[in-house]
Amino acid sequence: MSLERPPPHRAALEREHAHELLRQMLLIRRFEERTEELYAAGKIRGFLHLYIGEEAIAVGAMQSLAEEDAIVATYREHGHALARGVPAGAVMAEMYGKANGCSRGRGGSMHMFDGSRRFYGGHAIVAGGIPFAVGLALADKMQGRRHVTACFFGEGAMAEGEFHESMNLAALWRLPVLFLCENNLYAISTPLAAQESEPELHLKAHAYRVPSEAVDGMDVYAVETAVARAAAAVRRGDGPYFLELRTYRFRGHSMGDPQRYRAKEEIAEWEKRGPIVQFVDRLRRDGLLDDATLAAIERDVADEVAWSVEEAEGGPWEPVEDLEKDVYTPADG
Amino acid sequence: MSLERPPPHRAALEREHAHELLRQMLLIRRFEERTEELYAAGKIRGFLHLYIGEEAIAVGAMQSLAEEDAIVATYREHGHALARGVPAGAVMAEMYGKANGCSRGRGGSMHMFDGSRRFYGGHAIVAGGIPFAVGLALADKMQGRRHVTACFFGEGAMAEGEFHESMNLAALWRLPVLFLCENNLYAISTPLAAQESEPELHLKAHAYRVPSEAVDGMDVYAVETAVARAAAAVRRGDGPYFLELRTYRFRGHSMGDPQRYRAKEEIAEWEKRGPIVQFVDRLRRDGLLDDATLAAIERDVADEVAWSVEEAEGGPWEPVEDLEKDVYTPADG
Amino acid sequence: MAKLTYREAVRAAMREAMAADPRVFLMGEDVGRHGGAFAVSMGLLEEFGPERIRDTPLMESTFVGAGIGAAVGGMRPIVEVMTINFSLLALDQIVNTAAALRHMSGGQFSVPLVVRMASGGGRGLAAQHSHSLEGWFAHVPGIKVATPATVADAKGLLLAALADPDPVLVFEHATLYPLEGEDADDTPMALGRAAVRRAGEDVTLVAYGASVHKALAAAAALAAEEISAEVLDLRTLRPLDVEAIVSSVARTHRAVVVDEMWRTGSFAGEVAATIMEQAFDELDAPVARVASAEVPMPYAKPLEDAALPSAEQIAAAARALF
Amino acid sequence: MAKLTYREAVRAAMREAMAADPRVFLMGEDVGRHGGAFAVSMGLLEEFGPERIRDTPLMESTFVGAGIGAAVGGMRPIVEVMTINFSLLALDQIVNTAAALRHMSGGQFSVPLVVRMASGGGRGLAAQHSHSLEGWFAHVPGIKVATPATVADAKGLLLAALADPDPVLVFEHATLYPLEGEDADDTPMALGRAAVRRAGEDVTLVAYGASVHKALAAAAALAAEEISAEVLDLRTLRPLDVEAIVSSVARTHRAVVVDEMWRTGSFAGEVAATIMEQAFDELDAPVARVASAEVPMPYAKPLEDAALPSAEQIAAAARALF
Ligand SMILES: Cc1ncc(C[n+]2csc(CCOP(=O)(O)OP(=O)(O)O)c2C)c(N)n1
Ligand SMILES: Cc1ncc(C[n+]2csc(CCOP(=O)(O)OP(=O)(O)O)c2C)c(N)n1
Ligand SMILES: [Mg+2]
Ligand SMILES: [Mg+2]
Repeated sequence: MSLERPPPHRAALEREHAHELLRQMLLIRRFEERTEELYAAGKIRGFLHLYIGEEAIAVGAMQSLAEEDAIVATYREHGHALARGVPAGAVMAEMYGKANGCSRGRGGSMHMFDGSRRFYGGHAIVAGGIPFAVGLALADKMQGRRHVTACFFGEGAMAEGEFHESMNLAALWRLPVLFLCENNLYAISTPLAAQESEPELHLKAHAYRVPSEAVDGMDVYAVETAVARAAAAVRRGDGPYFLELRTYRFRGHSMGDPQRYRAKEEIAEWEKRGPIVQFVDRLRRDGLLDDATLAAIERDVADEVAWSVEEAEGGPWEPVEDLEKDVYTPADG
Repeated sequence: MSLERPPPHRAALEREHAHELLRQMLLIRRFEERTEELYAAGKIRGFLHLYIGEEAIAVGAMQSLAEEDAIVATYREHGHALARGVPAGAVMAEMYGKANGCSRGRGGSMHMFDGSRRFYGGHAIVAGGIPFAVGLALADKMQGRRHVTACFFGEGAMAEGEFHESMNLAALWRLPVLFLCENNLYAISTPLAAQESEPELHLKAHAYRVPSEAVDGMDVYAVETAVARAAAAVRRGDGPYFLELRTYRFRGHSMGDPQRYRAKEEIAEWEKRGPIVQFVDRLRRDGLLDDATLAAIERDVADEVAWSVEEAEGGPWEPVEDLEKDVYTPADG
Repeated sequence: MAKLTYREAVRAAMREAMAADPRVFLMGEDVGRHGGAFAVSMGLLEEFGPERIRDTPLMESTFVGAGIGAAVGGMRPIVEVMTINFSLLALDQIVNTAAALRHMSGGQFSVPLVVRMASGGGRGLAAQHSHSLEGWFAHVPGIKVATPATVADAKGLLLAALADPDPVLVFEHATLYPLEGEDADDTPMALGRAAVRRAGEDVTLVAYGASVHKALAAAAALAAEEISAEVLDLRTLRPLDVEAIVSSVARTHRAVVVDEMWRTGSFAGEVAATIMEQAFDELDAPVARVASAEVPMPYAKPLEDAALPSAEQIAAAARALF
Repeated sequence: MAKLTYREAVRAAMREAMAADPRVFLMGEDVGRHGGAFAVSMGLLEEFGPERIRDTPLMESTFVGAGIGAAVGGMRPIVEVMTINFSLLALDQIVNTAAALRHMSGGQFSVPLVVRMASGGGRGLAAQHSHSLEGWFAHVPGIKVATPATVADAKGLLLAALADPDPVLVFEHATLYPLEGEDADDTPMALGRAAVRRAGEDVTLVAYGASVHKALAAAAALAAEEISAEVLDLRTLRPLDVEAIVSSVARTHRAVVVDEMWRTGSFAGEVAATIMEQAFDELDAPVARVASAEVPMPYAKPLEDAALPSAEQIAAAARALF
């Protein structure tokens, strides 16, 4: 991944790289738009937390993380899974609950895992994944591996005690954890001002002597650059790093959210500076994108989404006889 | 209590007040020295966490809190109970497990309560009393009472998530909580540097926009003054306040602690500037204390301790038939 | 009697209590602006204002603990822990403070706290969002546990909980919110009374919460086979109405206990053991249990369906007793 | 075989495992400098250094969660949660991550984590420090639960836990640490095998942890009255050795289950229900339970003694079956 590429400020000039970032953001966008329809059609059930509006974060961050790095995410992790390279078919099949899903259909939309890509889920107890990430980092450190564990969570998670405990432990033990707060200004309906007495979230890292920054999470380059810098510090062994990535979710918290807690105008305002429009405008302005290329990328993405649905539709169900499988590790490993 | 008295800096000149502070600190000291013997004699069982060395905090703080204020403390709360005016006999009887104890012998040394003095325990899950204190303050605020809830806890509790959650909620809702951290530098054996990545604990309050100070917890006047100022701010409705009270415990964590984690010299060093020696020296220097007065206070205190033991020895046991009493509130209230 | 939904019944109880007693207030995640994750408190913010309908940040341990403190401080808090799945984060406060405070203070304090939460599986929410752990709470002396299965109970048991001087946990099964039924009448309900939901003579189906409806469906199926099943709804797990259980089994001589908890360590085990202890000589067959499979809840629908107790399984278990 | 204490046996197992496998390490509050709240890990810091004997700050949820992550990351962590009383703060991590991870990832990850903690009452520690909640953990599929009662098991079951690919919780009863006994032999122990601690013919006393010793005392008392009691030590609650329980009861036709949990919802209820399900026709009397009184543990010694199961109560319960 990114480590062999030129540093981000030069990468920004790279047409190919720009198109890849755009493609990934569009893939997440179109993929999730499709899941909205599939949810309405009853193909996907349970909760479905869309990442639409926040794509620049997962896409920008993954660019700056290496294959050997570990990723821990939340229930809003489809975007992260796709950006990490989990095949769209495996992600979609998981949402269907099929056995060819990335968690064999056992996990569903909130619990996507892909061990082969060090993609460690998919945690739906808010803040519950953070200590887990600290532990992965501890294992890396104890085994002398210079990997980063990148842990994504919403700003709502920062009110939970586990966030505080984990920041402290990671700092005390100088563990290679990159804390990535996706501040989308709401925890379900609760606005930031009702969540945190110190709404400048990046300042909270000071309480643990953890270096921190606030980053425009709507700007994929800004995310990429900040994560590259932070990950480098973490990889050097300087201990944890905290980034507050400022963003906004364009959809409801989960499907069926009437969003009585915010005004349509507020959403519209944010949509204007959405990560994809913004990036497309910029690339056009910089002469890095023309209509034909954009159309080609859209076609490419549409094909991938269509393929993912086929995979999901055609995938098998786990046999009901296997209900109690995968509770314990079988004797042979 | 303090509210009718002149402000602390003038109070400091007041002979009578000085003697009262000294008497209270000595009462805690002699009382607990007696409990050490009684523990060895098998009269007191379970855990026994001595407050010896930290007396200036409870005594100084209680001076600056009003009768209507609420107190929440930990398992190291005998000092707080005595300083709050819970009769020594009721405290000692509780340690014996007798029915005339302040918790009818059900609670023991870790769970002392006295509702008539708004003394709300006696919490032995570290940090577990903090949310409770937040709730008491919420009740006061919602009922329009201008009371303060003073919540004592050790620095070890600050690593627990509940501390963080409670600071945030108290600050968000501007609740009248006075957070009083007794930083005695150890959580059982674990030194501060192994507990907190930011060992300047008072700085952690910034993460919640809560005003804070570090205070010399070995100086009873300093504690009294700081608590008076902080309590006044809280009472005004400015929201919570955080004080880090720096102190040291002279005994093991609980009885039978071999203290392999610290050097005798370190303890001896701290004992030299212990709250009682220090205060006695100062009063002598200032001409506020002579040998006869000190002896009289010691006699007074010795009598009170002796009386408390008599109360405990003579107190009745709860009848075993009443084992399941006080689990639920009886129908008549 | 007016018709309303289970959701509306819970809301009605809260409105009634809040209107009658200024000490009553509601706090929890998204109870205000959002109207609650299950739309239970919809409209209450507008009606009672933000002082009494309090949106909390995510901090289960602290807002439950604050509820305990507020109760001791003279208020009558209703704390909504959005779902039982998150209650694990607050369990220390519930066990070590709410349940213990009265006892460990020698009876000085009561904790008139109500904690409401949605429980159970069946909605495609997988391993972390499908728990049924009511039996754990029912294990703890010092608290009470209500599990309303009907619309009338959703209101009546909540009002009873609010009238109780001690901490009461109310588990609202998440699949029941849309259920329609009759309003409770005005007679105050007592905690600790089971109810016969269908009378029968050959076997007693003991259930609580959503399982009551599965037991009723099983009873209907059994009726077609000339097996007359009585359905007993426990309504509260603590106090447990042992008398009602025993008196039913003493008539039917057979029992199936239904529980959405995992089988091992389920509350159904407690009920079965109690029946054996109190009515051994009445039993013509061992008490059977129908509970959830021993697996973290799978997402896939066929697997989830198979993991949860079903009317078919209940009927089959009953049949096997003859 | 060499004599050692239960405390030394736990320590020996940890030393052995750490010496044999560099992935094994210990973390928890005061396990290093202090040597553990119960002196179990005394000397290990000196022997293995601070990288492998890690004193944590107070943060039960996070250090247990970190143990889960470290296990998935290739280590073999032993997490000491000082006592079961504080494990409530970590229960979410245990139930929702440790137990669920393998399943919800479709079998991609194992979590080879061992969590040790001291449990139980009887030491004058009152309501917040005397819990027995082993049955709660035994309810959860995805984890295993060991409750060593003997010195040999303190070592052998811990070694078995460390060899297991899945999360195992080990409950060491705090009153047992000074117990002397024989070392385990070198045969690896299996999780899920109960042991007959005293053979008998008239009644089976089923117990685990410290209660095993009370059951043995009761059996000795009963022997004087010509009642021959078999004492079955469950050793692990999950997996539960149902076969051993049933085969003993099939011989004795009577059983008393002993448990330090509060009676309602105790694990004893599970065992009693299981016996009924599997051996109903063998029973000459209902299975009896001896458990803790339904009260937060009182401090006063006479009350605490009365609240806990005793050998006398066990013997009386056994006698009452005849
Ligand atoms: C411990 C816990 N409490 C409550 C919930 C219910 N819940 C799910 S998401 C959510 C809001 C989280 O907000 P945030 O962390 O900002 O993430 P976002 O959804 O905005 O990405 C809540 C309250 C939960 N899953 N876990
Ligand atoms: C949640 C919890 N974890 C662990 C313990 C065991 N324990 C009791 S006191 C203590 C140390 C607390 O240190 P601190 O808060 O600094 O208070 P101090 O004892 O120094 O006054 C520990 C670890 C506990 N009681 N509660
Ligand atoms: Mg958010
Ligand atoms: Mg301390």
